Amino acid sequence: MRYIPHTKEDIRGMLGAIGIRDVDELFNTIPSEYRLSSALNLPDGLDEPTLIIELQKMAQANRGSADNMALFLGAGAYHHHIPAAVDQLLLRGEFFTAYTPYQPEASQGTLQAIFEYQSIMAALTGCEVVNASMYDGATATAEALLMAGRLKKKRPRCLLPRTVHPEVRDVCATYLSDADLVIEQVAYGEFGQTDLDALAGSLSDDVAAVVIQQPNFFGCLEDLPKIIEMTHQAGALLIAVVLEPVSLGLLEAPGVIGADIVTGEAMGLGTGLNFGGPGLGLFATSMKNAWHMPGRLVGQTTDQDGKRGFVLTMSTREQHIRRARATSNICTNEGLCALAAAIYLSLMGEGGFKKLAGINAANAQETRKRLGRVKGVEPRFDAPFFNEFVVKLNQDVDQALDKLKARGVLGGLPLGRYYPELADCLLVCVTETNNSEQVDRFASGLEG
Amino acid sequence: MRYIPHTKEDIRGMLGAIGIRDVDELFNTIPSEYRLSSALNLPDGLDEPTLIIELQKMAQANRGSADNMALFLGAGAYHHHIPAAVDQLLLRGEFFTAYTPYQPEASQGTLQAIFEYQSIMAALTGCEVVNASMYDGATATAEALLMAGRLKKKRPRCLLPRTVHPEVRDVCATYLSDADLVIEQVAYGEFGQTDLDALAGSLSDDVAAVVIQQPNFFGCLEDLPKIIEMTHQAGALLIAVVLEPVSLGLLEAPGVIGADIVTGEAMGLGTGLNFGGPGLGLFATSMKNAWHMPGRLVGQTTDQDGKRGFVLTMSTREQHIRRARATSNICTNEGLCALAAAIYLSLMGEGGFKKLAGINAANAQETRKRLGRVKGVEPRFDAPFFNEFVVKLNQDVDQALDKLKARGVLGGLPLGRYYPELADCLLVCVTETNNSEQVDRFASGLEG
Amino acid sequence: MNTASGTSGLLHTESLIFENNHEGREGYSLPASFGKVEEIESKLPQSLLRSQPIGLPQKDEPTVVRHYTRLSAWNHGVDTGMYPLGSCTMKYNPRINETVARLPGFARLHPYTPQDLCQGALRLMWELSRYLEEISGFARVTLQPAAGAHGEFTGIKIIKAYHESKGNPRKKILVPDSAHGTNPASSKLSGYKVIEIESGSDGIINPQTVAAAVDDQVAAIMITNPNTLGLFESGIGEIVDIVHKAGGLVYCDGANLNSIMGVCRPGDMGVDVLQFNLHKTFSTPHGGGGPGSGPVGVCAELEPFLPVPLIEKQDDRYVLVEDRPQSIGRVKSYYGNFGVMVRAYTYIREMGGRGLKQASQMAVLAANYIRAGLKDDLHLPFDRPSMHEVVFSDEKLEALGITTLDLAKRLLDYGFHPPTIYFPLVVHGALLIEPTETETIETLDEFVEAVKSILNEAKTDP
Amino acid sequence: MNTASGTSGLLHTESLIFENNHEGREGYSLPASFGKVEEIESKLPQSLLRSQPIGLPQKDEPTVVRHYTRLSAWNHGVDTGMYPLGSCTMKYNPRINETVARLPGFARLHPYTPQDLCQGALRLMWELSRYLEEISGFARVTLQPAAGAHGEFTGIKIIKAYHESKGNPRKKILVPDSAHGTNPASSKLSGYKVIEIESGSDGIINPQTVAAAVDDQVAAIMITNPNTLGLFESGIGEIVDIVHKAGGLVYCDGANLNSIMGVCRPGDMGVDVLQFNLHKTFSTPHGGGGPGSGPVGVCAELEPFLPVPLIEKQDDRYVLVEDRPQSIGRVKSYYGNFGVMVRAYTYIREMGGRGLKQASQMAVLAANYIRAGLKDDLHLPFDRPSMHEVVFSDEKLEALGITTLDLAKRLLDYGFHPPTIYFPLVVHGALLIEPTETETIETLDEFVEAVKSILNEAKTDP
Ligand SMILES: Cc1ncc(COP(=O)(O)O)c(C=O)c1O
Ligand SMILES: Cc1ncc(COP(=O)(O)O)c(C=O)c1O
Repeated sequence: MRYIPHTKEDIRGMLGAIGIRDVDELFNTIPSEYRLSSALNLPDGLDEPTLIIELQKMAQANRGSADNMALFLGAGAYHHHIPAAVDQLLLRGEFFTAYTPYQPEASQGTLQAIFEYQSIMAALTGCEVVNASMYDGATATAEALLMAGRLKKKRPRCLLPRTVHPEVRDVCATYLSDADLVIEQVAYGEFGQTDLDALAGSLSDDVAAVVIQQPNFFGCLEDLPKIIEMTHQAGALLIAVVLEPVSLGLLEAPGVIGADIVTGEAMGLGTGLNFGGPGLGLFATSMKNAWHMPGRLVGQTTDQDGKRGFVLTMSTREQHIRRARATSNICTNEGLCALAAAIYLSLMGEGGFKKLAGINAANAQETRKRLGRVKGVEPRFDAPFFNEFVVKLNQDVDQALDKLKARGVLGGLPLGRYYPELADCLLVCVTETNNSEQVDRFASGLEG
Repeated sequence: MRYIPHTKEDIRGMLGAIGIRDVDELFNTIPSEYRLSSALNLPDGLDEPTLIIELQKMAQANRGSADNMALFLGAGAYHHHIPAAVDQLLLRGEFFTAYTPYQPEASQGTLQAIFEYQSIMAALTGCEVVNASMYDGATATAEALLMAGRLKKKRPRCLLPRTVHPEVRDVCATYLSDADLVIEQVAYGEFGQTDLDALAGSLSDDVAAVVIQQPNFFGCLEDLPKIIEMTHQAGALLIAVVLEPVSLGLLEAPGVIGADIVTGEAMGLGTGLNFGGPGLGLFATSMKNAWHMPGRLVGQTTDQDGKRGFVLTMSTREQHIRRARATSNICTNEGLCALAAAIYLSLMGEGGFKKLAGINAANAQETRKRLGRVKGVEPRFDAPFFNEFVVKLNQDVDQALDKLKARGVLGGLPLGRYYPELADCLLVCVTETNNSEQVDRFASGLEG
Repeated sequence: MNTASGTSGLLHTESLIFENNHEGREGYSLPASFGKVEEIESKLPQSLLRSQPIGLPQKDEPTVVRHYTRLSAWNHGVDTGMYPLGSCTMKYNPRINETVARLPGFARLHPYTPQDLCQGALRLMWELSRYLEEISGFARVTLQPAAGAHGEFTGIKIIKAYHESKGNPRKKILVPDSAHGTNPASSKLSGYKVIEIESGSDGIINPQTVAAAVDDQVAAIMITNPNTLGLFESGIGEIVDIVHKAGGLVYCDGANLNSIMGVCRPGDMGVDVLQFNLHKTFSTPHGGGGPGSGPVGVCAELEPFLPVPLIEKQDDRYVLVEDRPQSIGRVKSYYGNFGVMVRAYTYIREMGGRGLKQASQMAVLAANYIRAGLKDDLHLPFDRPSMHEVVFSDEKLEALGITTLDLAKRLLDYGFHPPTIYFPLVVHGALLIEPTETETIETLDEFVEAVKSILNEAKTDP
Repeated sequence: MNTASGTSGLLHTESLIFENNHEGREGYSLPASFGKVEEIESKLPQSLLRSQPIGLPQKDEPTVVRHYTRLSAWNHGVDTGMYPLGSCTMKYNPRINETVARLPGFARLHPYTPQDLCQGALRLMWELSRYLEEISGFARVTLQPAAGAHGEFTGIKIIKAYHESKGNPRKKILVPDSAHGTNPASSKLSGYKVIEIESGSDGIINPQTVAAAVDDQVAAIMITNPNTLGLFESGIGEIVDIVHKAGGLVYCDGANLNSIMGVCRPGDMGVDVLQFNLHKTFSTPHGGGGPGSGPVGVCAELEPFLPVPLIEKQDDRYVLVEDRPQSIGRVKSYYGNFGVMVRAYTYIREMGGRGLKQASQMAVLAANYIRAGLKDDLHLPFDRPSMHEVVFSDEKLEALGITTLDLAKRLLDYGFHPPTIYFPLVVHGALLIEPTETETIETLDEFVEAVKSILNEAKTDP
């Protein structure tokens, strides 16, 4: 076994040093009735070449991967090109074979990289503090609600509009099922945005927080400044959820216009799709709330010689110190994905990231226009959008998708599963990875 | 341009420091009649995502790659599995973005790795000295002949049997076309080995060197001990050429039985096929001949503090010091491929490498047996062989290969191109990367 | 002794990536759009557009690559030297895992790909669940949790759902004082009160202590086995009986599974719920702090409560099933950390049952070898044989006038990552050493020698 | 100033990989055979079988990975810091090149794949040849040579074949005293006598010196332009005329092409043969000493002599043509270093014509910026403007009591790889600095500052 270095002789030597004769003796504290008498029923071990071929076959069985088909799926998981440099740097063993930087002397690399991630994300979100990452956008949002509950102890309600990603809402529901905070929905209006009248109606002084996804699940842009104003007037916290952070290349940073907490999903920034995980849960807030924040935080410090260095900070919020009274139970987070995001955003840079946002938006505009020219296809909502939009079909959605599949197009997400009233609708996402030919194939597939 | 950091302002600053106003002024020493007035006629620059797609298309147009088809081609380029660890280590920037280790203080990594390569290859070939690498097996062999010419100044002939790879013979002919050494062929016998009678007839005291490829181009094993004896009796040097070093897991090291120089091609050890290049030219000899050797050499030394370190050594043989009187003109060699071989052989290790050789030989034996059962297919030579052998078809070879292609099999190399008398023969190679199903497909393809 | 480079005398004067920007310097390369970028700002409400520069770095690609290459050099990883961080199972991360996880069919697969077009991924997840069930002895596994603590949260939610289905969610969870901090924190997240159970003087839990604490408001006991002191909870059978009799359930923190694979199975001991840490036991990289993966296994009775979606095999097809009325719901978007699962799957397929057992045996052997090497130099708080990790207290250090922290920091100079320190809390100045099965005997010897030599320094040159 | 880690205080006590073997330790993972391995030894003649152990390492995979990871840390590369090694063009090696070269369709392609099944590779080579022709102004390019020196060898063979075709191979080749060592060595390999041509006091060749040396036995002059002193041979036109008139040919060492892309073309100057160094100008990695690639371009008249095989496009197909009766034959097995070509091709396609020109302009600008920064501190032996590299002599160093080597070694402590030293031979104690276009102005400033500060140390603390 190539990963286990111990030869027979090594083992003999070790047993001798320990003073026993047989490896089995090491397990004597396990009551004999629990000791397995037969081998585990698992497939026999495979050699590397055979294993690679086997896994290649499984990978190729995923015929819908973005290498094989034109992908118009977004819905919280956005396919962006990852520069070759990102992945090659992630393969550096010093990064990926290390763990949480408990020992700063041996972890300045990870610590500085996470500090950079935090700082860059702070710039992007317009917030003062960003933590070292959460599991994903959904759990980050759920934790934000729990934090809002801690900050607004006397307010038992929170508002989670239907324009928020259904899976984010599901995860929040699970997380809050035992908390002192009840989730209420808010309807969406005819343009595909949160219904402000409904929101106004729900807001009152027992609301702890309002969650707004921007762009929302339909791809539509919410009137975030207005909603923040309404929320703050009611004395509640505004949690802005950004599942497509590329939009922040174009849109105002939520923190700048007053969002109290910004959560999000940043797998699109250098980590990639990976069938939906690992995600990169973004969590940002203001300095005054930092002590209530879940998760780890890296801070800058100076060593004895006056040199800059980085350390884990504000740890007394965390479970390993505060145990049951911690701000969260999170321990292992998504460190390598945060590193990927830091490298990705450093390469994109100020100019590239804005440009990227522009390309996404322009491609989506153009695609909506071209699809709209197809008979029996029309835009469902009229609100402004970033790189995703909803179209309504006058044919059966599943059949339409099957026809598109046959042409190598994954034509978006059918919305009926989440919104029965939108059973004739598709959520279509367009990024810089799509091209004009794909859009034409999509359009003609809807025609034929 | 993402690789060129200079902004307009940077450029202004630099021009100012230099004291000129325009970049064009930097080129004033180029006579104006040579200055291009129009842009180069090259395709416009492409962005990374588009470029990757474009190159993926070109790569996929290589439908005969080992990922797509069952490969039974060897003939000097052997397809062996490369452990994942090898390539990931080669991607470390400290290795691949460095150059020749001229500055030992900044190059101990490369130096020690090359020293390890040399030492491991010395063990494998049974020779005392191995250089840091040559371009490939063919040029290494040509340089070995030039070296033999230097060592045996009064002997104007050298013998290059027809059992040596035709391309190696071609390259030797090019290299020696202006040397004082004439190449003569030696015929092969009915078993597919160098004809010892013919060899004896050609050997005399004006022969500087005899080149023997082991296993030879037909995959057959030569009686190397006997030939070395004959060669030495004639006072000539024996150059053993090993184009399939995996055979050395099973076969005696040529140096041990008296070969004076061992050359070879080691791309199979961790570098891979790459359409035939880069190669890894192996060059080994005895200590007493080391000063006549071409190429770089890394040696072990001790620094001021008594610590072990590594440096380039015996450099006065080389062109950068001795110029026209150097032992060779080689400068840049195949450093990264040598590193790949060191890592590969370290992973294979004593046990794995022997096992690998056994698997190759056993698979080849079995394949020859199964192909031999097909009507109209018979082994052409009866000499013992390692992982390659020649079969004779009673059908048109090109048509047979076309039929095999249609079944996804690259059924070996048609020999007619190199040996008109073997126009009905195929050279078939089998390694650990082939499997039983492929062999059956091959066999049934020859039937149908 | 080998000395790893970069473990001492770290020079960290690399600037931050967002410092020293030069306006207009670029590191990106983007495709042209087919839509009209110049019209975009006019299509969107002015009030929503960014008013200020973002403040992202402005760097060329060479600078970025050099920056992160240099930063990496200031890190210690398993690849640079032994990393005996107790409770974390810092074993070697096989390279083939990284190759396989990057296959485009896995890496570039959208989570909402129609199920007929992602059968490979679903099959991998289905098979991985089956393997984990076999290894642990549970009826059913969900792969959704993203890390160990997330698995704990999921497990506790399942326990609560179970009790609710019986009419009473109950109020308390028993957690030993040696437990990892995530255990009480996870219990709390589901609204349970945490009752601390004292470990016995032999480092394990006395079933009588449990019996004394158990009542009809105890939803579960959360036990770690082998526990965080590296000791097998030999009373597990009795404890399970006691808790079950009181109507409670038994949760086992499976972070230490690396010591018992193929030897015994928590499911066989009557444990009801367990979380795996794929990034520990199953060789997936720790990534400088994740991503991990924390699947949860449950006994048959708890299966209805597992989170949605769950993968089922129907004839020859793998499907994601959402319609599970008793489910606790969704704990994460999509299906879990799939990229991590691919690596763990690859590892299990390479190791096979025999290989996994060998890994556990050698992990335990290595820990006991270190224990034997240091037992005269450091104080062993417990007499019981260790499993995959060994804990020492600072009793003998105090005599030498040094602290656990001093010893840990000095180990860095010897090229070793320090063990886990000051955890578990029940051992004074704890040093928790987990060598794993992938360190050679020479490295184990060097580690022991390093500790001895540090102690010697303390003696001779206080 | 940034300090790269690992550039000073290197700890190199890592044992050699073949030391400390433990019998039976394994790092491999091999498939089962379908033939009978146990029968093999009996099928082969006993006398040919290995009689002794080989002596290969016996190491597990973690140990091997750790060993080479650690070794790498003791290396300076472009990725860790500036590497201004003159004449070597140590520019940034783009990461996309590495990704693309590893595509299975390229990496796992056998050289004897039937031509209809490797059209992608042939197309790439065909297009790369066309691009190099356009960049250099030659009629035809062969990609076969494996490095610069190998290209020189090929070029000289072509020159000899040409002269032979005219009835007289001639005897001599003129080589300037500033030439790289490979030039005389390559000339010698084809049996030519090397006649050294003295550079003028301005660092370039005076056409009159050539005129004086030329006669009807001169096969060629081998010139480097820009030359190894970083100066453009402004007399190139006259030199070409002189040599051509005497029936000789002009070979240009193209190692320094990075300074003139898109600005001027050697082919337009009447040069007959030139070798490219893809591992310099075209961004392919230097690999710690290769693999490189040294394509050769020739004027139309020399085309018949190019090595076989040559790639041709016939209608829509790319074919390898072997039947070329006047060819010098084969200089390497198969078709050259294809893996390197893929990278160079990718680079050219990314840069486009404009990008390549920009690269040359910025490379020259950077060299002159360093020159301007150091011209008062170090002695500039030549007054002419520099191209992509600048050479200083040790004249001012001697006054400070230090040598070129001292300065070079001290630069290591500042985190810089030293420049090329003591070459070209015509400059006393030469320091040849080539920054390339990929270093930022900040890094260039730091380098200048480092040199100044070293000189200052020498002054103040001799
Ligand atoms: C015993 C124990 N339980 C639980 C955990 C939590 O696992 P994770 O960090 O994956 O959330 C850890 C991790 O450090 C642990 O050691
Ligand atoms: C001017 C010059 N010519 C020729 C060469 C030889 O090129 P290579 O090392 O690729 O053989 C070099 C390389 O160092 C060089 O600098």
